[in-house]
Amino acid sequence: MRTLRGAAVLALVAALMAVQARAAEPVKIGFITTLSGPAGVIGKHMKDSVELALDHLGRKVGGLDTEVIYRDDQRKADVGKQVADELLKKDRVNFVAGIIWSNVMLAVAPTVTGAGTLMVGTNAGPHELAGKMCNELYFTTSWQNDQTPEAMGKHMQDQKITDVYVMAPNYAAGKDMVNGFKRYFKGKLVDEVYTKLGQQDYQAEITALRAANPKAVFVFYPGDMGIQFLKQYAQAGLRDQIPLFSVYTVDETTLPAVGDAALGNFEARYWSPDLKNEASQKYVADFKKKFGYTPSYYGAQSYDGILLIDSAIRAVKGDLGNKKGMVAAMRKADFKSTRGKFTYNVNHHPIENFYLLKAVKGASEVEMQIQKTVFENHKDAYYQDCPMKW
Amino acid sequence: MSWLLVLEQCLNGLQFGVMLFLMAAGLTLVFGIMNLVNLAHGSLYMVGAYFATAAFGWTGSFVLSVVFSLLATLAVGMVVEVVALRTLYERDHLDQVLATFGLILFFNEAVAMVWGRTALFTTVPKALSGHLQLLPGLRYPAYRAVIILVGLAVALLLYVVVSRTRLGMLIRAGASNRTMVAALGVNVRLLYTIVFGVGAALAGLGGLMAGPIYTVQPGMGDDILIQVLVVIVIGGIGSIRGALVGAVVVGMVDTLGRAFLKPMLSTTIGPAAANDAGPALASMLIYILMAAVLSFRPQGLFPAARG
Amino acid sequence: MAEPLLSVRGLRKRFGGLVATDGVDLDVAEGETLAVIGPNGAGKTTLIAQLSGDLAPDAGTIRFAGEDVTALPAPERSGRGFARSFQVTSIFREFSALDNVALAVQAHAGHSFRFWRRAREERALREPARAVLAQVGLAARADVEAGALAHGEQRQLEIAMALATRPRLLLLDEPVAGMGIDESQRMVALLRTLRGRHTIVLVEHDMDVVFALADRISVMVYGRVIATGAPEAIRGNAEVRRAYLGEEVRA
Amino acid sequence: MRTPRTLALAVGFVALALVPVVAAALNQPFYLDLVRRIMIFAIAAVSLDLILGFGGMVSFGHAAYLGVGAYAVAIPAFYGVHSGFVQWPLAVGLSALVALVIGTLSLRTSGVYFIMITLAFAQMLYYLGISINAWGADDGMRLARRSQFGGAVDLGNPYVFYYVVFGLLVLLLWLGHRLIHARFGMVIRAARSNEPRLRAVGFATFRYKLAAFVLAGAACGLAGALLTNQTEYLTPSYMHWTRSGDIMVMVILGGMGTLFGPVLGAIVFLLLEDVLAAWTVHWQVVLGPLLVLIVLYARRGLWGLLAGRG
Repeated sequence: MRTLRGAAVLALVAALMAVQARAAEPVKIGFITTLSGPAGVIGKHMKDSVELALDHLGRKVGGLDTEVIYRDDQRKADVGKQVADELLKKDRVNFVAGIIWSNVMLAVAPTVTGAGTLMVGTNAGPHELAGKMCNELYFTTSWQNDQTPEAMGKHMQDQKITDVYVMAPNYAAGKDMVNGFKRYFKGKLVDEVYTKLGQQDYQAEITALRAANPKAVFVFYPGDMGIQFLKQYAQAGLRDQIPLFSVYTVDETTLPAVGDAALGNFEARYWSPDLKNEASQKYVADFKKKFGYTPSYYGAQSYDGILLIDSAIRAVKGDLGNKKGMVAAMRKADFKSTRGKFTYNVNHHPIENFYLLKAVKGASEVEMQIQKTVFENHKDAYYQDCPMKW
Repeated sequence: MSWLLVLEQCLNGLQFGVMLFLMAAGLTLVFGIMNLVNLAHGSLYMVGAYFATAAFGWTGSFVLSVVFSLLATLAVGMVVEVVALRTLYERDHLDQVLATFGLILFFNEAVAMVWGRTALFTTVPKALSGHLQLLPGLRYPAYRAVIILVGLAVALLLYVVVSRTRLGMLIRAGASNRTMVAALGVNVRLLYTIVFGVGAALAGLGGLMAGPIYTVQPGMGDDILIQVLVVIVIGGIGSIRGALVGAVVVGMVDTLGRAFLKPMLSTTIGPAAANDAGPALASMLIYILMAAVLSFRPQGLFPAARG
Repeated sequence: MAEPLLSVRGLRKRFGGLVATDGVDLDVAEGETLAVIGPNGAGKTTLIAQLSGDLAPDAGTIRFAGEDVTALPAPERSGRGFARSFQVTSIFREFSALDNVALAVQAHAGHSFRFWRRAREERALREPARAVLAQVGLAARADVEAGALAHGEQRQLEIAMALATRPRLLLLDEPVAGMGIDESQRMVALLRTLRGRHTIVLVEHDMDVVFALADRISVMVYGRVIATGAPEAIRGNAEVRRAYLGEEVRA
Repeated sequence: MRTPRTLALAVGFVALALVPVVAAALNQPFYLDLVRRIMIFAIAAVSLDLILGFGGMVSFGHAAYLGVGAYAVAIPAFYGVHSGFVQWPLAVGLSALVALVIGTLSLRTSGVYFIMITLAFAQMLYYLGISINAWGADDGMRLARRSQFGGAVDLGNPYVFYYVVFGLLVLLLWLGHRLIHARFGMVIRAARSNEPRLRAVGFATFRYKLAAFVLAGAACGLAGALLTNQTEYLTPSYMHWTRSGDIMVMVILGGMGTLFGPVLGAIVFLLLEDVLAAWTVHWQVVLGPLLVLIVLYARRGLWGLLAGRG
């Protein structure tokens, strides 16, 4: 056993030396997302946006030759962990980025940071990583899960809306969303209903909802659940009767399938394709030109992720061994983000604006339109649990 | 809760049950006659939904899209039967489960390659988008009412075909004694291909009707497949009658469980606990039902003659 | 007459509308060979299945050695000395002939929750199995895969498996079915050696076999026993001739 | 006929034993992780094969025990109990208990009904898992530390962990080898071959099948405990029905009713997945028909092919 440990130590030392010696070599970024299966559509949005970011940077991130290795996590935590190990130990990437799902992120992020590699999350925002488990090497370009429902809660509170009916799938994120909502919404809740994860038919719940006769409905139904719920809500004739407020339910990945059934829907979000700033407009225009469809926030934050890495490498002048320098640079968020200028909180989560969006009839199809700013420079609720100081 | 609400939830349960029946009928026929466990049945449901959506895009006519989808799914089913499944009839169920599991992977990915992974847009045809006033105080979506009617019509049609026609006689005979049917000089291979195709078309019918209310996307058939398997196991594999009863029972139990379990629990164990236990229990309900049925009747409610 | 070893009263079994056995009464004395004959569909195989415990009767009782065994499942009846052969050859095809018989020995040699010692090296299982194989004339075929044996040999193997459980009562369902003349004669010779040493209930179509082996014969028609008696008496029974033997002759 | 297999076996074991050495020499520690994960699934596959291949019980819910074993490690860890001496026996015992309950109810059925009822139980546990908020629900739980074995064994060391998994796999294969040739194994295999006959010679088959079912569940529970340690994470999706399908595919791909077939199946399936997935996002369109072909033309699995025509 002792000789084995010796061998292990030797191997580690050799690996570290190899990394050191390759400081001037090209930068390698491992990008993990879900590419196969139904959720592969989100992965496609993210991957296409990474490609666009590379185009905008002349295929050189931080001025170095760049190789991005895309890996599929199949939406499984253990597969995500395995591809992360592969990226770290076999491909020896300098950065790992991506990750859609909270559970995959919770398995992957500690693996990456534990190996001394920088991790840039571009979607999942589990509260653990914003609070107790925050890490110097972990950044996110998206948000903490709760921030978005908090924005919706605040908006509805501001509007003095009451008698709200709440629905979400029966799993951890669903309950987190409702908790985030309730952190700012203090009005009367008619009922809280949790449905089966992956449920297809909501007719029974919609029937019960109508019988309860609320003044407003707040839901969280990501992906195909959202498509189904919105269609059935509209088909039940409730669209014109009870206003629907949602988070992570209507976006550019699902809008094409929902169509008119989304009209009039309110969403809260930190970014929308119609956001008026130079970086965002350039991103949206070039994205549509190159890929022929409208980008989503999944894409925008992935695009940002590459730009964040770019800013870090430039700050250390290509010295990829200088992790401290890169972390310091990333904390400045010194790049042209699609959301406009923002700052990082102590826990490496963005302090950013949140907007109220509404689904409206656009030129040819239904699109999301920013109505107003709900939060300016909103911090997540967990940063005080994060022991990091800087 | 008013009795009107209960009635409406029962209609919802019936509608879900009818949807399950359309899938279950084909699956149970194929099992009863060819002794084939076809996990890829959900893929045919998906294919039906995709064909209908695509055809609606080309023609703009709902009726044409229905006809096209039915024929196309029938054709796909027959091709799959001839190419892949025919050799599996004499194999044990394990081989069948595995091979058709492989077909699921193939179909999900093939659909994603052709139509992309983004869910497709479909909606209820204009003529059916309204509501029916069934009773004072009870309005029901027209489209869902149509689903119920179509499902019941199919059930009736299947009953007539199976019990009154020569094809039905062969089907019944085939379910109980395969060699005898062959001895009658019937082209068994062709019979099998046709039956499989019809089963596929029924699944396609389920899929095309589901499209406007659910999501048309790769893998859409997987979850419903598991529920349909529960249906035919509860009903008794190989029995059309069992499929109908099983489907309605499962549809009702699932729907009513989702609708009333939580309110009922909250009166006994309190609202907070009910909020945790209710949804969890509701999602397990049909599996609990199945385990219970099989504990008392290991062959389901209506065991096929072949035992 | 002392109490019979096997005593059946009012045995009834229906399948849907079909009555397979309709109130069957039988008594078999210790050491006796009773043949049950009857046309196809008379309910003979159903009777054997109920006697062996593979089918539960709808009504009636089965008493064995003074004990009511009606409710006992097949394995427990085996433990009390029942053994059977099947109408359609039923063996462990992937195992060697010796394994087949050794399994039968194993069933009656303590429990089988033994996870370590190789069963094929247990002399307590292999030796008796070899002896029984030799008894039925398969000693030379011990290591052949059972599925590869000739049809007649497979039937012999079935008898061997039944004997290996040291039965008091043998239930034989058409032991010579599908055999050639030679094979059939060998089987009859084998069964003849068992007469008297075991109590036997024999279902058989082949009248030569029946008359060669039976001490008494019961005739079943449409689920009922219409006559029971010594072979000569049955041969002479007009009702039996009309219902059964005549038919056989014509066929 | 035996030679190619014996050779393959020897080469295979030496290769598995040498993976860490080679990985260290080539400075490619990733392969340590990859092969370790493969061996963990090999344990699960071998355990399934005990009932599926040898016992003829087609359980479509075997991933349930993977999940139970995983929870048995993660839940104590969540409450601060990191000792493997607690977690691992708990994983084995708890999955045995769950298998006892599921088996008692399921083994009354047979054929497709058995396939479906085992699937149903696994689905129940899956939905239970995603509903329990205290234990992470759908998100699952992170394992703060791998199981601790005092100072004796340090699973944090990838090489040590590798040899622990390797040792357990070899142990399982050895125990399995003894078991299938012992009295118990003869009964189980005979039950697959011809259950009515087995009952007729006097075996009350139910209790033997149930015992095999419980043993298989227990072994798979151990695989679950290893998998959480490997991933340092637990999610209820370990119990999803597609996971049961995957394990079943490994068994049949490798060759059911053999001890080493499932190991080979796990190796080929997971390597194939890794290679194909890196090559195209549409890898399932290749894997699917491949499965069909294997079922149609290589019925005895890859291990059977190694034996050639025999």
